[in-house]
Amino acid sequence: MLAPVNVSLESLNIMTLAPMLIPIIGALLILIIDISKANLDKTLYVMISLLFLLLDLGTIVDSAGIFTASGIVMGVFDMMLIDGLAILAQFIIVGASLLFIPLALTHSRFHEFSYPEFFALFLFMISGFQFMVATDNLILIFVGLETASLALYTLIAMHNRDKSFEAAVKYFTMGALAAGFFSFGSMVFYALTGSVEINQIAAVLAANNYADIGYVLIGTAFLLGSIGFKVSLVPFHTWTPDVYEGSSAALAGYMSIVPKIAAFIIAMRIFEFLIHSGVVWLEVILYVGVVVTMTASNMWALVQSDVKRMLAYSSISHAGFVMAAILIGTTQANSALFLYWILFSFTNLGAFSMLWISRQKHLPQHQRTDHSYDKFAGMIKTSPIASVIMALFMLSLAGLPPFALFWGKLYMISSAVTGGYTVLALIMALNSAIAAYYYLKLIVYMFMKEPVVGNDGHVYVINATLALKSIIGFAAVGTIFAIIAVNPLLEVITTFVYNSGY
Amino acid sequence: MFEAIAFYLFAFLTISMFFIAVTTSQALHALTALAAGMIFISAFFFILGADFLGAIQIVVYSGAVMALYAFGMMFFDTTRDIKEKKGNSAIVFGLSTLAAILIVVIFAAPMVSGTIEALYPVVEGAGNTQQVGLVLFTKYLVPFEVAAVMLLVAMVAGIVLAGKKMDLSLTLMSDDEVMKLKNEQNKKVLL
Amino acid sequence: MELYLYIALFSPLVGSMFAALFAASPKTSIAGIVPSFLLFVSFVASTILLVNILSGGDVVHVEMMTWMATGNLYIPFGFVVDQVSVTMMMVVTVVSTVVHVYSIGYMDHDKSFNRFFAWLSAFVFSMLVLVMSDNFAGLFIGWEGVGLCSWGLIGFWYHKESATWAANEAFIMNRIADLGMLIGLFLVYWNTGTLQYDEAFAAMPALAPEVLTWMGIFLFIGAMGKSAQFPLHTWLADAMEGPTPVSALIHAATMVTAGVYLVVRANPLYELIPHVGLFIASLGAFVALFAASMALVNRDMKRIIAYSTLSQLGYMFVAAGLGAYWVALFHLMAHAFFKALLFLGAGNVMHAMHDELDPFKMGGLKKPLKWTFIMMTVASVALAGIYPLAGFFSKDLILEVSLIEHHYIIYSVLLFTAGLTAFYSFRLVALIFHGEERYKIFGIHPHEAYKFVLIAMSPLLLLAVIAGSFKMTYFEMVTAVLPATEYHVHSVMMYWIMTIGTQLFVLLAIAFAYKKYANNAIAIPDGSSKMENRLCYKILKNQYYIPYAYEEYFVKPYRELSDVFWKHIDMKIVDASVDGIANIFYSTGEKTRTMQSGNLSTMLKWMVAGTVALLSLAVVYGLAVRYSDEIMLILSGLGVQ
Amino acid sequence: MMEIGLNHYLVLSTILFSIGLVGVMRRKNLLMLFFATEILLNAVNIAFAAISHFYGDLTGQMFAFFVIAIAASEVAVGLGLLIVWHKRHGNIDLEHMSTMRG
Amino acid sequence: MLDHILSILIFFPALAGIFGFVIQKDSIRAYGIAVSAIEFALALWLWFAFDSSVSGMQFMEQIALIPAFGINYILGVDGISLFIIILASFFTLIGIASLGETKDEKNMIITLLFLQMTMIGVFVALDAIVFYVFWELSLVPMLYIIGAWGGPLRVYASVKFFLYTFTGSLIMLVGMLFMAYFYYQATGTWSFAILDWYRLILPESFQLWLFVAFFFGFAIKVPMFPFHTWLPYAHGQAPTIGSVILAAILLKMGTYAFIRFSLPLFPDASVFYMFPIAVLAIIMIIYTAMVAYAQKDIKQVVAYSSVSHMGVIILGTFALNVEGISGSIFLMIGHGVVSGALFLLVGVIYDRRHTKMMSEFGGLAHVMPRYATLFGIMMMASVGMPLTINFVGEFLSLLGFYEQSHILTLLAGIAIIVGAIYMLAAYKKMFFGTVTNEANKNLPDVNKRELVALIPLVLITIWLGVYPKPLLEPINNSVEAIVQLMHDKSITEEAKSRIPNLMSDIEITRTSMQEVH
Repeated sequence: MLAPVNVSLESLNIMTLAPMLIPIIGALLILIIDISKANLDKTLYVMISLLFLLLDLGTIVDSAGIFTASGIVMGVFDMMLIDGLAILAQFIIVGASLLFIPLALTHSRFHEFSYPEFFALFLFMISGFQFMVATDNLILIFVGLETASLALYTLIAMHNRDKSFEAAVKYFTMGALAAGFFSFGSMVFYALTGSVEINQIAAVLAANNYADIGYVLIGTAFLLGSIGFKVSLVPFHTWTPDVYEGSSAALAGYMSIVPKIAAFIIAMRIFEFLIHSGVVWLEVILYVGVVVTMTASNMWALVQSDVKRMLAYSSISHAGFVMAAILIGTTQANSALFLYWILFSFTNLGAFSMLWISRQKHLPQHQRTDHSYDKFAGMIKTSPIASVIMALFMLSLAGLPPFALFWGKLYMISSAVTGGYTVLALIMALNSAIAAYYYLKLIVYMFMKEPVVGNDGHVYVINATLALKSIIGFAAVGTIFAIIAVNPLLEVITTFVYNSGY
Repeated sequence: MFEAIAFYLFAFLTISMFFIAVTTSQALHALTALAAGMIFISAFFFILGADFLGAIQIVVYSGAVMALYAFGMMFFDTTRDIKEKKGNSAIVFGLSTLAAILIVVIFAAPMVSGTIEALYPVVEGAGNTQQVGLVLFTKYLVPFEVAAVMLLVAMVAGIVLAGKKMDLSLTLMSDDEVMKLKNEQNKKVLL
Repeated sequence: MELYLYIALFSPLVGSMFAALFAASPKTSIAGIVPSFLLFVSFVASTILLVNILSGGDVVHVEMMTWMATGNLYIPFGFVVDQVSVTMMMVVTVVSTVVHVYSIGYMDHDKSFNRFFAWLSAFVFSMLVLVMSDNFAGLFIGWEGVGLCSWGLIGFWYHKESATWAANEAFIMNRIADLGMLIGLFLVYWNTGTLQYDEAFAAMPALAPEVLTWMGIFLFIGAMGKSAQFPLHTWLADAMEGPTPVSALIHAATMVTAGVYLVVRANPLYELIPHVGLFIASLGAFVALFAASMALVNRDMKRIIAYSTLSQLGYMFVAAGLGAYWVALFHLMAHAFFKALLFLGAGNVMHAMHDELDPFKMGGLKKPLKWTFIMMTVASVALAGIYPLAGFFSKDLILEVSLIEHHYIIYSVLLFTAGLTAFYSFRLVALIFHGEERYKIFGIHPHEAYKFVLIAMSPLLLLAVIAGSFKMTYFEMVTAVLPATEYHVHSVMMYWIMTIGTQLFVLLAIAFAYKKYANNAIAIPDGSSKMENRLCYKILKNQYYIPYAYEEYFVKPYRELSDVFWKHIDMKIVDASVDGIANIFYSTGEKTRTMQSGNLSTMLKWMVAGTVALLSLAVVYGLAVRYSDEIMLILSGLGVQ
Repeated sequence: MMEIGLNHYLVLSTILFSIGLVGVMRRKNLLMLFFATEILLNAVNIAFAAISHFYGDLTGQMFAFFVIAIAASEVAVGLGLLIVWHKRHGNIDLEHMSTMRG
Repeated sequence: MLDHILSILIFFPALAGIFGFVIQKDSIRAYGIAVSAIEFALALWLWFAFDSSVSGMQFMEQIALIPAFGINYILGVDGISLFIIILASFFTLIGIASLGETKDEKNMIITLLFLQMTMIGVFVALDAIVFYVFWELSLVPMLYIIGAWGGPLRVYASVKFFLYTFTGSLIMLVGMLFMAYFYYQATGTWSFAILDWYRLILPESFQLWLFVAFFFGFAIKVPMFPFHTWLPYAHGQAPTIGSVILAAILLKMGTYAFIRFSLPLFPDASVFYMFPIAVLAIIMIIYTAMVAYAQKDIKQVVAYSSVSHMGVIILGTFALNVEGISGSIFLMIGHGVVSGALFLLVGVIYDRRHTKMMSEFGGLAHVMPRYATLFGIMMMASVGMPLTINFVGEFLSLLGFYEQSHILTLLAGIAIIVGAIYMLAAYKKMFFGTVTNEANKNLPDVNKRELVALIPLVLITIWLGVYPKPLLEPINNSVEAIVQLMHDKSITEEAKSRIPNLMSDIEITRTSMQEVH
């Protein structure tokens, strides 16, 4: 017979669930409001979402305080794992969401924002991501991942036009395949170690000294397949450009940041112990993967004719760049990952928001896609400030000092240098140079070409409202004055990462 | 002995069912084969003593999922022959066979670390369902709740996507049209 | 005395700047008069300095200010007026004063009158810097300065293609030599630690002979360019495109002798390396003959005189090379006077003949140009070295030197050249002033130059006649700084035989020239006469085909090579490879973008393919690890470690 | 051979997974494609159950349980997407779904 | 105020540039002139307050930026950078003052002010990252200037300029990170401060690699053969003001960086690579001079001549002795003035005829005598006529390198020949002969606005040619410090013997003095 289970409530550390529960409560609240009174304005839901996200952020700050005070906290039957990585990742997830949600307040009405379900799903998604990063149990990771993904597919489709459906279907199908890979990979590790908790897996593998290296590699290969899909490593990246193009620019920007940081955390948790245990194979594969991802996506970005698609490829490249941190695996590299991603969030959200405010509902005759390069020709003439800000984001993405992303690149390349990956450092540097070309291409269009006849510049701010402008302004200020934030960020990140044992 | 016969029989059955499911050009055949395969899989669960899982498999898969697919199929009217352009099947089968062989090569080898200490051991004498329940509501409480959220998400998503809300695309309408629509809706609500 | 030094040095500069103020405005005679006057002032100041030196006063040595100072290098603007430089100053100021005044007349009708004086005075200033500097760097300033002014003055009539071409040619050729000079300077600096003459020369005896040899060679390469020695001589003849006063001042009297001055100035160096000196002398002798031979058949009045200048420079180098520095300097001085006179005379003729240069188209000009005729004849006599004119004293001395130093080949070459000199000089005189008045068919009415022009020329006439008589005074003065070797043929008998023999030889040559060219039957050559078709005539006529060879083998290949460098190497290789690298990325992107076909099935296949690839690598690696012992065994069986 | 061990189940699981991969790559009809993804997950479930059985550990069954839940949710969302697409285009063929490329 | 004069110098123009956005289009030029004049006055004040007898850094400022990673905002100026700063502010001033009719004048002037910030920043930064920030940032305004106001190929030219230099400097960045890492390994703290790095003695093998990494960044900027091909495009397409600033200041960043970074950080590597670099420099000198001769476009002639002259600067730098390095620094100033002036002069004729093809001209000396005179002076300065600014630098550079290699100096000296060839040929084509082209018959001579820019340049050219001492003295002091540092830091025998030991010289002279007494 089974003995009854006695669990004291204190030992559960229920508080570790608080950051994830808050968005769920928010989402449920939104659904309830919608049921009780339909056709309320989107501003209400935006504000509710904002409020709950802020609360969420507050609880994360709280858990950060606990972490600094007493180190890693496990909770709810050791299912939750609140370490530095989880806290930092949640900061990025919630922070980026905070920046994203006001983008719903567009001037034109778009389908998704008119329905409260959008916001509910959005909040569910956030909690899914939060669960994903705040555990080392593969089951919870999987469930969190799927929660977030299913919500995300719907959010993409809710933009409600052919391209967005196409994007959602593509993303969904590939996601399903990736889910298969993930479960298979987990299965192999479970078969090997009898556990689905990463630290347990690591311990067991270390204990028998990686005797079944073949099994380990099979499991790693499948997990790499699914995580590679999430962070869009080549050749698992194929969904990225299409999905970004299909979804609204705001959501595309969001997608380039939040799901990826969650996936990076998983990658960090799973792959780094393998690399540190001397699995050369993984090191080689990641090396090749990182280099190919950076270079190939850069080359594809070169030949794009649509800015959003270019940014999609560029975000693949950035992901490859950041993946190098996991390969290098030092504390500095892992800190660089977070620093990079925080700075990247600012810049990339800014860039996508700039596209978002210029999103027209009906394209003029000569324009094939929403954000083709031609659209931005001669922008400096008609809307100088907007074009300067856009150029700023582009330069920052290109890694031009002293804008935000430069500091991330600097620290990342430095970590490659200190980690002994000299050639990798050079490749990373040179890839920045290749990347500069396509960012520059937009600048060339904006600053050096003549505007299309009849373009009075209204098109660039057609969607702009105060909220959107503030977000962009915030991103721009963050991009320019990143240098001020880098030192405190770096100190916090390094402490958190170091104290988490990475 | 019995176990071996059962294993090979059901292995043969599941493999053939799933093979039919992925190769047939008749959607209905595929659906039926899939449902059959699912049920055969539940047999494995019973063989392996995972009674709860076997039940779930039949209820959720054969019951819910298959029913959903069947509805979907009727909706899409895919009962007729599916004309699929034959892609490069060499790649398809090549890749799959390669994958299978590769993994089989490894899996055929015995695991060195044979002795695994079970973290959540099966307790003798207790029913499988009971044991599952105990683990599910202690250790796996959080994933369970998250799975609930996930299902909620799926439900909301299904309603949003399949319901009327997506019929008119505000994204494709001009702002004036949207406003007109809003006003009409408000009137309806008032009425 | 310092004041006089500064006056002598800077008044030409002031004059130049004054004229330059009017450079863009129409002709004002004041722009000519003021610089001329200032030059006269300079001349007076130089004379005072000369008197000071002559009367046993101290050498004037001033350091105006620092120019460059870095590391151990210290170069001041220092000027020294010693016996050598004062000689040069006198030559320069005298000739240039005369030429300035002459130019007021000569350039009367030129619309760029003002600009001309700006350049001309600037030249004088540069020349004075050159000769007065107390260090090599200052010398180099002057050296380049005269080159610049020479460029400006040769190309003065810049609308003429030939003039600008000649200007550039002169400048570039001089630059080639200047490189040698520069290297010489570097050698001096790095070996002696200074560029000051006195300190550098003082340090030289302690240096290794090879170093000194290289120093001497490189400095002499500099001298070769400025003094138009073979093989850098072609520019001098082409430089005759400039206005005639320029030819007189720069390309006869002063600038071209800078090379000689350099060798004389660097005499402590060349004393130490007699083998280089011998080379200089041999080259000088060769050039003397070589240039004279080209003068024999030339039909361009100014070019003939230019070749004669070249030839005389050869003489000077012989003297300098053989260690007879004071002789070289003396000949330099004397030559400056009569050669300037000759040129100015030629200028008068040109003026009268409306810039006609072919003496065959003149003839019988002695009547309309009486004074010019006299002056040119006197100058030619001086040039030929007939007693008692200046040339006799200086030129014969060089012959003596070569004889005394037992360089008989050089002596005989020089002697033969003396004959040639006399011949071509008087060929010219005869063709211009004697015989039939062939110019008449061109409808020209020649007239004599302005009075003041003639008067201005008269000091030169006087000096050409009497300069020789200063020989002893000069010797005493200049040997205070130069090696005081007196060159006397040991036996009086020998001396007389030699002198009289030379004189007779020269007179014979003159007579031959007169006989051949002073008659009335001279026809304007049209390329049909027998002599003109002789090979040696053609060779001489074409200046040994050297300009042609330069054009063919240096200028054209340079131009073509430049084109190849630009169009093929720079554009097609260097730039194209850079663009090529960029294009590789772009075209790879363009080619592989089809991977993103937009087809979901393909995308899924990619994903599976990626995973399968990872799997196969994993299996290969896993098997390799599992069976590593066996693999090692097999490998070792194969002999692989 | 007659003794059925863990490896037998793992191999079976792999074969089923490969069949699923064939389906994923081969199917052009999206509905049929989704069938294949179900096969993938089911294949893994067998392995989980087997491992769980042979180790006497319940975690595997838990995993399989959650995989089933995930599969069910995916079906809901996937069908929702297909319905939207079908409403607009009248087909669910992925060949028609390639407006975005390059 | 003097304590923060360097920060003021950097950020005043940038701030003024931001304010410039609100200024009326018509008044922007006056504003630009005023700002740049103030900036120039500040630069002059800096010179005035500068103590020439001190060899080290002056007016140092330090603010912590990212102390966790050793990045600090450190500024300072010494004799090496002082005059380039003054030159930069001067050229911005005359650049704005002489700006001709330009479309979008406001954008241009604001861009120039930003450019000025980056230029000054590069030369006063004493932290490698701060240096790098300004170094890269300077590309952006230039990109815009070339790309927006350039000729028909402007986009290609500007992007090429940007990407090429960007690529090079990224490699340099990797080198910097390595340098900081080595410093970290040696001392346990991160630091990007150049003065800290100066104290670090690296093994030769490390030096060799790091030198190469830095070399890419600098060589492309200079630009050295074979990395020079962006330059003709950039110059050919850039508007006059762009070419002027590019040639006068931006190119100097590369050579300055060689002296600031490569030499003192890697003395052994400098010696090791001296001859290969000298060979490259000689190729630059002769080869590009010949390419310049082949050009048909006067601006390209000047552009290639820049490359050729930069070769001499490189050669002087790698003389590794006081004479050579001082000479190369002086030549940076000289070449800045002269090539800047030449580009301005080309701009004068381009404004009038809208062509730069030499075949379109001929006989301009008749029509535009003043222009011809100014051009002639600048041409002669470019050719290296003594008593002009260029000669001092060229002479010292070659003189310095002569100590290292006689043959190579002889080859490099060909510069004075080939330089004369292309310049005189170009001048002849442009100015001499008769006016054949009808369009040239009535060209107006240089006007007052252009004279305002050109006359000061002519005066400087001659003044510093005659009296370079005010510049040479501070330069010399700082260079001596660097050479001594290099000597002290060098490890190999070869390097010790190639880099003179100035202290010992002084000691020897002292002892010999004592002996004499």
